[in-house]
Amino acid sequence: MSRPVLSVRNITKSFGGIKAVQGVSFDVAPGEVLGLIGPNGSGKSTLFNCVLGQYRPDSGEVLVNGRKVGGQRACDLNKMGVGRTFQQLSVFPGMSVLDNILLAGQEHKGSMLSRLFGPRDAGLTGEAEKMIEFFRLGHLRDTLAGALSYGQQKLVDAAMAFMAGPTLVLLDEPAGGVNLTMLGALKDRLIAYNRDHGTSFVVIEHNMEFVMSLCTRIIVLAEGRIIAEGAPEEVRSNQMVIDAYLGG
Amino acid sequence: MAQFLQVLLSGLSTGSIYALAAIGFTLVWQAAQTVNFAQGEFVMLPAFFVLIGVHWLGMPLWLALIFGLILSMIVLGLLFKVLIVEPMLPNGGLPLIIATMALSILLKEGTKQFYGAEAQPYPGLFPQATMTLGGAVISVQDVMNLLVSLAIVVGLTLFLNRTRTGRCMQATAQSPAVAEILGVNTRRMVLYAFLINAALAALASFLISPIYLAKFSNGENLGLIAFIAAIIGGFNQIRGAIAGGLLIGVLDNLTATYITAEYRAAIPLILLIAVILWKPEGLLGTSEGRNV
Amino acid sequence: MARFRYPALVLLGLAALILAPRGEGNYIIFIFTSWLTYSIAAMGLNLTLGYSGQISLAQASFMGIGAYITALLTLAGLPWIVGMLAAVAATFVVGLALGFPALRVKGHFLAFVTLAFNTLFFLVARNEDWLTGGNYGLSGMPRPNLIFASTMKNLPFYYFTLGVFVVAAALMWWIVHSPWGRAFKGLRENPVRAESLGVDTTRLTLLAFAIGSAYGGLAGALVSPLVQYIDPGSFALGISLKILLMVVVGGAGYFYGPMLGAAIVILLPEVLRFTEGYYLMIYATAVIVLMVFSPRGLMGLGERLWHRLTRPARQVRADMAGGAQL
Amino acid sequence: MKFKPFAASVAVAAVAMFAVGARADDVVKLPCVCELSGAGAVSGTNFRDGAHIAIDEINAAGGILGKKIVMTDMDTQSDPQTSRALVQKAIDDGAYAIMGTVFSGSTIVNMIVAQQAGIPQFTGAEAPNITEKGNPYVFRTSSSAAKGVPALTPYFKDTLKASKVAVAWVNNDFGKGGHDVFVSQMKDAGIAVVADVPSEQGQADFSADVSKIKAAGAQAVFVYLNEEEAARFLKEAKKQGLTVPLVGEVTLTGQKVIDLAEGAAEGAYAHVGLATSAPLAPIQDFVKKFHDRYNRDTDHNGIKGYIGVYAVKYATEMIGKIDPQALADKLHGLTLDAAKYPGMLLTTSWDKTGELSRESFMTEVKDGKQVVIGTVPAN
Repeated sequence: MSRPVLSVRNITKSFGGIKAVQGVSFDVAPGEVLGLIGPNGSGKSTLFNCVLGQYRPDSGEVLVNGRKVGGQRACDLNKMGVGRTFQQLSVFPGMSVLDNILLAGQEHKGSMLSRLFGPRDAGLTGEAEKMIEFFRLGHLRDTLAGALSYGQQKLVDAAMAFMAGPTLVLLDEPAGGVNLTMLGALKDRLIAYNRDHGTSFVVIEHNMEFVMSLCTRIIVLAEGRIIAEGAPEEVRSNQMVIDAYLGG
Repeated sequence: MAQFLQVLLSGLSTGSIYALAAIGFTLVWQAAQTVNFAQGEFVMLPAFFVLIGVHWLGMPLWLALIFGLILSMIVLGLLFKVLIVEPMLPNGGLPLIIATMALSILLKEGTKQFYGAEAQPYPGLFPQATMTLGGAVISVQDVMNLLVSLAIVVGLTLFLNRTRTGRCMQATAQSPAVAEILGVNTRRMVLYAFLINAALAALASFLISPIYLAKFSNGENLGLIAFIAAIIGGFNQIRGAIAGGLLIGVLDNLTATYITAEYRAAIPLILLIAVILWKPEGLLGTSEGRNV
Repeated sequence: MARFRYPALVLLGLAALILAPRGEGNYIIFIFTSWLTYSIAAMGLNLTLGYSGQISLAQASFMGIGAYITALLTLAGLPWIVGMLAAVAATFVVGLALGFPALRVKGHFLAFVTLAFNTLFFLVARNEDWLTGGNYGLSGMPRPNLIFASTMKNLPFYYFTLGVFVVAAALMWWIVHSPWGRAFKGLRENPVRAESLGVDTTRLTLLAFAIGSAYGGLAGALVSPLVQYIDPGSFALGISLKILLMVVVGGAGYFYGPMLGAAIVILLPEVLRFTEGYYLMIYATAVIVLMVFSPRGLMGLGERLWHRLTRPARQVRADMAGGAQL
Repeated sequence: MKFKPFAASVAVAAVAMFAVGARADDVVKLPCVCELSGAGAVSGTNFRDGAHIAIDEINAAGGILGKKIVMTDMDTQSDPQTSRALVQKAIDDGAYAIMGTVFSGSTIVNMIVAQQAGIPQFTGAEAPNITEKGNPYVFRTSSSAAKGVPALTPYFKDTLKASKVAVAWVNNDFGKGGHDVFVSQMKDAGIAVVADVPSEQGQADFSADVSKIKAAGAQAVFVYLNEEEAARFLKEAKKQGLTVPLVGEVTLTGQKVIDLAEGAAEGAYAHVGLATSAPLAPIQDFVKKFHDRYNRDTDHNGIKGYIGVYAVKYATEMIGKIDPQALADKLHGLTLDAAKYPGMLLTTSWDKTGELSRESFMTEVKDGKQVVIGTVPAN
């Protein structure tokens, strides 16, 4: 088996006396779409932030493509091949859709100095347009991102996460607040992207329907531990999961 | 020792007036996230209202003071909020900063045009008597300035903590959305903050003008010192603002006496930078209200 | 045709700048030169504030640092170009240092740190008279001697300043339209998102200050020979506020905003001169009204009016589309 | 009602512009470039208003060589760079001579422009360095600190017999100028300066300043501050019981300071080049004229503006033509006797550098009034 894209090894993190994550381990294989679910306070967000290097775990380690995560700035983590989206809307509202996408790619082209003297689009217009087309936003290319609908902005956000060709993308509640029509479009595009490029995803999501249909494997967290793991249909019928969600 | 006591006590007296301006500044900041670059002019102007009352309308001093206080609350409280801050809040911070800078020019130039460019003698509220304490000479005015300022601060603190209106104001300052849900009339609470700010500025004006003399350009220094005092002490705390004001008043005098007169103005600024960089919540502030 | 319209307009503007002082008196030429100088300083602040979203109230102190360095070096007999390069380099470095607080604090707090810096600069310039001439300032700085002409007279100096201005503006245009410009805007719009997309926001914040400050230094290098007298008061906090006003009144984040703003701030007193003491009041009131109705300055106002003029056609289409759906 | 002055000034400006445009050759242009707003507004406004009194008098009496004088007011906003531009503008508009500026920091900048154009300039500034630059077109309307402060040296040395003195000065170009002359004078006279106390412009609390002087044991204090600061200093000195003589130059015993200090100015001394309180009929007449016209009292800056305009009239009539170069040449070394030239108020002479010399006064504050206690002859 090839090396995992993401390797979480025995992570523990507590705040004060509260253990938010207790000894969680899992791997994400290339091309895999992993769903991370669990009730509120189960430790999803803490785990997510450990993976992103925002929190330093008390013990255990996180490896991305075999390199240890921790202490890097967000921009360096991104350069290690980790893309992400945000729970809240996270586009650049005063810039056009094209500029949003270009910005997402340009920092991976050449050095800072060469970018100043190089072409104005860092040679990325073609690639960016393809990405925009892929997310079916072609007609909005020159519209300010702030003027788009909520769902459209979510698409831009996702497109930005993919623009630098990451090996791993962390999607933080991608379905939150998106209407049904848009949700279908978003899911369709994410699946298509995963199929075409083999990028691994880790998805945190509350919307069960969405997670079940998007992910190939699901990990369920409760009280900081993994209580279930497996294919969507296995997890769906697992009694412990049902209990955890129903507060049993 | 006598010299030390002398400059210390004088510094406390001047500092207490800085504190009044700083508190008003803090209140408006909390209520409407407004950094008022015209705060100095807010302290300059009420003295002229009083002078107008005395010299143009022939009022006795006590009546002129009330007249000045009410006029200040209308012009610098109500009108400031309704005409400038309110229409601009949706536009974000920067336009409001620029607008208050423009307002400071407007108030300064307006005062100059309508009352004159020269400094005006201003009636003192207290007798000119002095007393000696451990070799230091203190005037009644100094002592009263300090006492009145402290009394105002204590009164204000009691008002904010012990009365329903005061607690509603605090709730509004901390979280307008939550306060709204709890049935607080937040718009009115914000208005109160502006009115109290105007009243405090007016009182500071009445106390400082006998020393400072009434002049259109007085606000330039005062406004800056009020900011510095508010930030050093703690932006979200009334006691922070008074500590900041007193600290600056004293520090200024001690620096000028014992270290350097040329750089006396630099010390508060260096302190300001240090506080912002290493303890942005202020020396007495608490970190939750911090807004960086 | 449309793709030629912009360059044609720029050329037209340049021609206007070249022809403007023809046949004008010294005073008007001085005002124009002063406008170009302040435009350069405001352009720099526009990069820091308008494009990158980092407020700075210290632009006058950078003009001051640039002006003093240029003055000291040219008074020591070195050519202006050396003074200018030293001024730009020094302000770049100091600006970089002033950028560090911006990594920790934002908004009002940053405004106060930079404000304090400006006043500290004033105190140093006033008190260290062995270097800066103190209160008396420095005077008699020579104007640059070009190979083909002396700039002692006002008209040649105007063209000299215009040349520097055009180069500075072209450079700025290049920066804000390069990937750097996009990254600066990203820093302004959403720093957290920018960082997560690989934008090194630390380096970028420092650069936004450093480049903006270097433009202040360049403007200072021009003030020195223009006025041929500098004193601490010429670079006090009030001047920083004036430059900030230029940027915001013109339109922060628009390339031509600072130039328009500088024109307004410098020329308006001339236009309103007949109102005597009232002009500052009129001016202040106008600024307040502008901030209420168009926080994005005159450029923003112009943009809105332009859209309003051009929108009717679109609105008709939108109505038709709505009708068709019904 | 508020906007009446505004409307009036628009009308006046329009009429003035029309008048100038219509008969440009028949008038003598004497623009007033001075501080009408900003920090120097008080001085600048008095200077201008004094000048306007002179102009109206001269025009009523037929003008200069039969031509009317037109004065345009130009506001420097107390900013040196603006003042330079305005002097340039005044020259572009065809100024015969320029009145102003009052701020030394502005004059030092804008006099270069007047020099380059060869236009005489009558400055109200008192900093010594203005007439030390070899500019042949700048003329003072009151003597400089370099002349005024030394007049005090004998007072400290002989009258007060002080061996230890202190100096309190405002740390700007005005204060620094006086301070530097004073310190070098004391050094020459063998008097020790035991406390050297600079203060900030607009400073509120002078307790540190006064306590330092008290602690240093000075026998007399030289106070070189602007009016409001001087008043605050005097109040603090009275409060802390600083009983040694307080001696100033020009401002300290001015009526404004006396009013502002509310009794604390009592007993202060000052050397005054031009005292509005001088017990001389011409000066008192002028002070009254000023008050009648503007309904406020002038300081010595009003007199400066007044005599500046008259100096132009008298010297021009001596040379018999409107010629800036000839005017400048004529003024160097000229003495105008007040008996023959009443507009000068006091007999006045200019030397080769444009420095002015005339009789001056020692004054003291007694019973809330400035009283002349001695006369210092012209030097």
